[in-house]
Amino acid sequence: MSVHFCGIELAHPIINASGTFDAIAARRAFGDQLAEQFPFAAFVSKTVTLAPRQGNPPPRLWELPGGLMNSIGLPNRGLAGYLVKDLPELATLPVPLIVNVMGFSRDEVAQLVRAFAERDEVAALELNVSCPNVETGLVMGADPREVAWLLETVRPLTDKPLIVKLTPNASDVPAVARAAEQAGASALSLINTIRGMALDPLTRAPWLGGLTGGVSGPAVRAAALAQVSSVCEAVQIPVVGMGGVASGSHARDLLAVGAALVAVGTESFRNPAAGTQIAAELELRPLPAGFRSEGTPSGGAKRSDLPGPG
Amino acid sequence: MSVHFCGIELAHPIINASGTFDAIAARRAFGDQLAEQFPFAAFVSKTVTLAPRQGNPPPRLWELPGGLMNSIGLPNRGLAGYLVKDLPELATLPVPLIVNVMGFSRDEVAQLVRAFAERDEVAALELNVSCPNVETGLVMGADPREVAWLLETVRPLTDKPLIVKLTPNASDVPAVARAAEQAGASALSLINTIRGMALDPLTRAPWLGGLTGGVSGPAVRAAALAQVSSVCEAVQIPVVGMGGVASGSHARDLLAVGAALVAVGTESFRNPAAGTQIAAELELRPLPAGFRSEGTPSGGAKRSDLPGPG
Amino acid sequence: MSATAERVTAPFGTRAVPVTSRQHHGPYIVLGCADTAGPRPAAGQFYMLMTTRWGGGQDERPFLPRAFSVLRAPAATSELQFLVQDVGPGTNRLAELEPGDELSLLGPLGNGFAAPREGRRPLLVGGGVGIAPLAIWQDQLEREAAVVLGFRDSYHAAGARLLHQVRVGTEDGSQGHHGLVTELLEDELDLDSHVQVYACGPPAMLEAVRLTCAVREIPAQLALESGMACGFGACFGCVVATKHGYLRLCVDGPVLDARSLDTVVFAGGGH
Amino acid sequence: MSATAERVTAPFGTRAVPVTSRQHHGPYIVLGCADTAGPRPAAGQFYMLMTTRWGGGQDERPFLPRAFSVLRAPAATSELQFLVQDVGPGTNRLAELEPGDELSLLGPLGNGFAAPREGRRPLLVGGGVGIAPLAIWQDQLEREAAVVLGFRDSYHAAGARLLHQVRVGTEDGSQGHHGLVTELLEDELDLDSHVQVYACGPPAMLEAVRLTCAVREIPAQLALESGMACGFGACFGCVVATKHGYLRLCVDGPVLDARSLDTVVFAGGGH
Ligand SMILES: Cc1cc2nc3c(=O)[nH]c(=O)nc-3n(C[C@H](O)[C@H](O)[C@H](O)COP(=O)(O)OP(=O)(O)OC[C@H]3O[C@@H](n4cnc5c(N)ncnc54)[C@H](O)[C@@H]3O)c2cc1C
Ligand SMILES: Cc1cc2nc3c(=O)[nH]c(=O)nc-3n(C[C@H](O)[C@H](O)[C@H](O)COP(=O)(O)OP(=O)(O)OC[C@H]3O[C@@H](n4cnc5c(N)ncnc54)[C@H](O)[C@@H]3O)c2cc1C
Ligand SMILES: Cc1cc2nc3c(=O)[nH]c(=O)nc-3n(C[C@H](O)[C@H](O)[C@H](O)COP(=O)(O)O)c2cc1C
Ligand SMILES: Cc1cc2nc3c(=O)[nH]c(=O)nc-3n(C[C@H](O)[C@H](O)[C@H](O)COP(=O)(O)O)c2cc1C
Ligand code: FES
Ligand code: FES
Repeated sequence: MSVHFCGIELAHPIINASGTFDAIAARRAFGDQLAEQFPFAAFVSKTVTLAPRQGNPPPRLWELPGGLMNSIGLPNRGLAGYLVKDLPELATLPVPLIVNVMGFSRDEVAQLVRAFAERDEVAALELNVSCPNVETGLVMGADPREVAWLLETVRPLTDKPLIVKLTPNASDVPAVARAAEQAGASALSLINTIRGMALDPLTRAPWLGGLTGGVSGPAVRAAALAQVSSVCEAVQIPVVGMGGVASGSHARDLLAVGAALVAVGTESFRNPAAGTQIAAELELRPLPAGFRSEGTPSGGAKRSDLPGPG
Repeated sequence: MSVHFCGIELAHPIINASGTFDAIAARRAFGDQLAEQFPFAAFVSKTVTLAPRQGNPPPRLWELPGGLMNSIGLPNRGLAGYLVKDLPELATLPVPLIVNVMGFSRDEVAQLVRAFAERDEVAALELNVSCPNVETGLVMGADPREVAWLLETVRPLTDKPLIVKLTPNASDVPAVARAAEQAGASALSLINTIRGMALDPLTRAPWLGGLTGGVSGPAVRAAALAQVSSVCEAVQIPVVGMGGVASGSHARDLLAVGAALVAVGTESFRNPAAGTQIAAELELRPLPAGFRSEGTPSGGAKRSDLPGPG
Repeated sequence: MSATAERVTAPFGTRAVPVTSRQHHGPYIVLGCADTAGPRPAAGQFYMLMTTRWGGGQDERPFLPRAFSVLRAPAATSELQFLVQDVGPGTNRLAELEPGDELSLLGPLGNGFAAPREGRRPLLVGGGVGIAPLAIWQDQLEREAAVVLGFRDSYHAAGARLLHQVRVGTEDGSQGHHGLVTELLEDELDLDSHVQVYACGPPAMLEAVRLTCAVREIPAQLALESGMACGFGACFGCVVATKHGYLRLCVDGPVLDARSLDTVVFAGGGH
Repeated sequence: MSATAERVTAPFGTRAVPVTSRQHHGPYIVLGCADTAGPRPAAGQFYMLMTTRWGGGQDERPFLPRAFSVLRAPAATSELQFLVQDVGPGTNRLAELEPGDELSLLGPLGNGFAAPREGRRPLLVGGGVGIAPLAIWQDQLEREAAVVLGFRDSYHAAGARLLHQVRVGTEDGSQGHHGLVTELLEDELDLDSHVQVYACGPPAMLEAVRLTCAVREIPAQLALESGMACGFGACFGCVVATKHGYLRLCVDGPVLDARSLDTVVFAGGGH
């Protein structure tokens, strides 16, 4: 069931979610087996920023009912370190490489995109826009104008596919999606983590070193499916769906509402081979009749005018 | 541990979340014991609309990891039916009555507020603003201007406390909260359900009759705590915190970040006496030192400038 | 709308009771427990059940309690019996319970069956796990009831043991009448039509029973199912469409007068 | 940063193994399992463990696997032993396992202990459940090791049985030396300071060990703990602060050279 995504051929539709699988560390833990049994059809690296980052102080993890909340804080070597140390090793993986980048201003993002534009090892770029733009104070991914503004700056800088990773913490995610599409995004990916908080049961002070964190895993699955569905209805470009995928059936749900690829994040923490297992489960159960090849339901699902919950 | 809320004295800080407890139906199921052992310090009735509503077609429920997704669709007798049939019976409850209302235009909300303004049985009104304003197409509770506009219309119509129930599906909930406070809201309550979706595992068509639904229960607890915390930092008026509360410790978390009251919703489905149990657990464990009586942490928790998750 | 006033009110709040017995009947498990704090339920009422170790199954479920008709509640005892068919994460957990384990329950809930009208003979029609409420009803009826039950095959038909003087039908013919239980119903009605029908089973079967009784103008009380979150009218999730609009099955049912329904449809989350 | 190159790589992916034995030692449970598919681990390495029935405990947890040092891995067998102290929802589940039950594991993971340098005598210092990695290390060391272990009381001190030639201290004096294990450590160092210290235990104890060894300039390897989600470097959640910045304990530890630490702090989610 090989698939084409932005001109890249992939063995199957399952990739990893950025920041949830470190192929370099995994090689240390699992040796050559990692490359031999690589669980994803493409590898998405953790967010790279211009300057190196230590990340947030620990504790960085809080377990939730059917989920995880993290405040990792995007630790990474920074662009220079990534190019020298990480990229050469990631280039030896048996699958295409997608590099996820984040900048705190349009100029920072531009520098990152320019740097990777000329690297043949990089098949595509994913823009993590879940952070405030220091120029405006607005979260780039929460505001249609911000996203359009950003893409107008960086789209001309590379021919590589640009995947815009949307934040779920927005009033109107489809509006942001349309703005990204119109401004030249090659694809969209969602959802990123949902903002959350936990207190230390003993002191009632914030548990996480970062005070608040991002929720992922099965706990966000229903919210993810709703957002992916609305975005697939809103745009024509391919969408990478993610959020709480732990089985082939969950991946199938995202494909059914129109996603082109499915990314697995938190479930890899429970089993590093989850990607392989989910892809295998997908093979076993093809989509039921009534779905177009892209997987959009052939009818029904547009009655979005119905009254809400409660 | 009796508390004062908008001038209303309550035996303890635990009330029910609107639409998650029907005292009239419960009396049929449990008889007089309901009144004798009433689990909440105040009773919040399910959303009342101007016209009667049947609600959404079934199925209306989908179970989630540590949670529930519903597409009930706000069935109710409508204002006239409520005044004649429900209000007299609810007035006999041993606790103060808070009526939750929703309108699809400012005028509808105004009619509802006017009708209840003159009813002594009603201690306070809660405005459910998680629906689109037909005049603008915008969800009232997701846009600061919409909320301000609404309150300018209805605030003058009654001296009763007006509690604005915020939707979590917004980019900047604290901004909406501030707008509501400035426009005269007496208190705020949050969170309402988080938008979600599920597909029938057999057909991959939407499971819920309403196509999408609202997620509640433990799965939303971390998101709820984060939003309640940000709102408590943003406003001075009292806040009713809710979302996934299933134990005294969860209620304590919400009080610790500044909530004045805590509402219990989905947990009542697992045990109708959950409110009683949670209030009892609260009594046992008072707040640790370092919290002001309103419960706001005495320090630390403002470092909101820290980098986000991931 | 409800066919009846048979409603015993429940103690407020869930209570823990010890499991006292566990028997297999083909694919079905009969769980016995000692409910010393609760009243004797009316036939057709149900309980919301949970185990102490709820959750952690497929898709991190179950989270909400599950509804079960009372199978039997011997008078002058504190025993309650439930019939469990393992179809998913919630019933998985319940099917694992052993004597001595704890069961958390709320109930009795809903409306039960009403006595036959106009001296009609009770005729009980059941399919699969839907036989549960018919067993306690047979125990409580003064008058001798005719009983016709349908199952997939002889393995499932082992459930018929839970009632007496039963005519059994199986879809594969491996036991009793080869065919649908509604054929046995027609039979019975041909012999004697001055009956009151009480039926519980899969939606398709109930719809066939409703239709037959409508055509022959025979009063029928149907025990329906739908997905439930609370069981006591709090969530408005369990509605079924009736001639009078949507009704909450947990408080206005689960027993409904067949005449209040245009059709019986599966409302999701039952089985 | 890591004190050592002792790292056995793990088979890729979690695997299910049968539990073969279960023993109590005071509050601790020793679980044995048959890991036919895995390699023999190095002392100090750990595994991520889950049960088939994971979740459904307090606050609907556990969801993520839990990290456990290998207690023992007898050579020329497929047996792995883990020492479990029941402190929360995850260890609840593991502590319930009986022979024949299934255990899901990933590992061995992380860096183990390195052999003593400059012909130094190994000195093992353990506290509470932290004795686990010291047992397998004592098995593997060619050279006779001195062992000092600290426990809360004689009930917990039952764990000392898992090693041999042990000097025990208890905080309440109910067994062995009345006081902290670090006092026993000082003792040992007074007798012979040409040692290499290997320590595992609660953060406060490890910090005391680190300080003592720093002052006396004695090389020490500390097996630390922190909250982990994945165990193989994927989540960046398990970091501890070192002189070289934050390190992921699961891939750059759990064994660290004491000199790489300014102080040992509790990084959350361990115990
Ligand atoms: C009044 C009443 C009486 C009943 N009496 C009995 C009885 O006596 N004996 C008996 O065995 N059963 C009885 N039932 C049915 C019983 O309640 C269900 O079999 C049980 O709830 C199934 O739960 P589960 O977790 O095992 O399976 P589930 O997974 O809940 O599967 C049940 C159905 O739910 C749907 N489903 C799948 N996933 C989800 C999801 N995530 N959220 C919501 N729905 C989903 C599917 O359609 C599936 O067929 C009764 C039901 C009612 C309403
Ligand atoms: C490398 C390594 C080796 C270990 N070896 C052993 C061993 O050999 N034997 C052994 O018994 N243990 C060992 N541990 C510790 C073991 O992993 C923990 O005891 C276990 O994870 C506790 O899980 P739990 O669910 O039982 O308890 P938890 O509830 O997870 O409690 C553990 C701590 O987590 C915190 N906590 C509470 N709630 C949450 C939440 N929702 N999310 C996150 N944190 C929370 C609290 O501080 C609590 O003290 C080791 C740990 C590591 C890292
Ligand atoms: C079945 C159901 C029905 C609800 N109906 C309403 C409603 O009518 N009006 C309203 O304002 N909120 C309604 N809510 C939202 C709850 O009041 C509450 O905001 C939400 O469930 C979060 O709390 P919880 O996690 O404790 O359930 C409903 C929630 C559920 C689960
Ligand atoms: C520990 C952790 C670290 C993450 N780091 C990143 C990151 O660096 N960049 C990014 O774009 N998303 C990051 N994410 C978000 C995931 O890529 C994904 O969007 C989210 O986890 C939802 O998918 P899941 O539910 O399958 O985990 C991270 C998520 C987790 C749990
Ligand atoms: S199950 Fe909640 S109202 Fe019927
Ligand atoms: S536990 Fe995930 S990186 Fe260490």
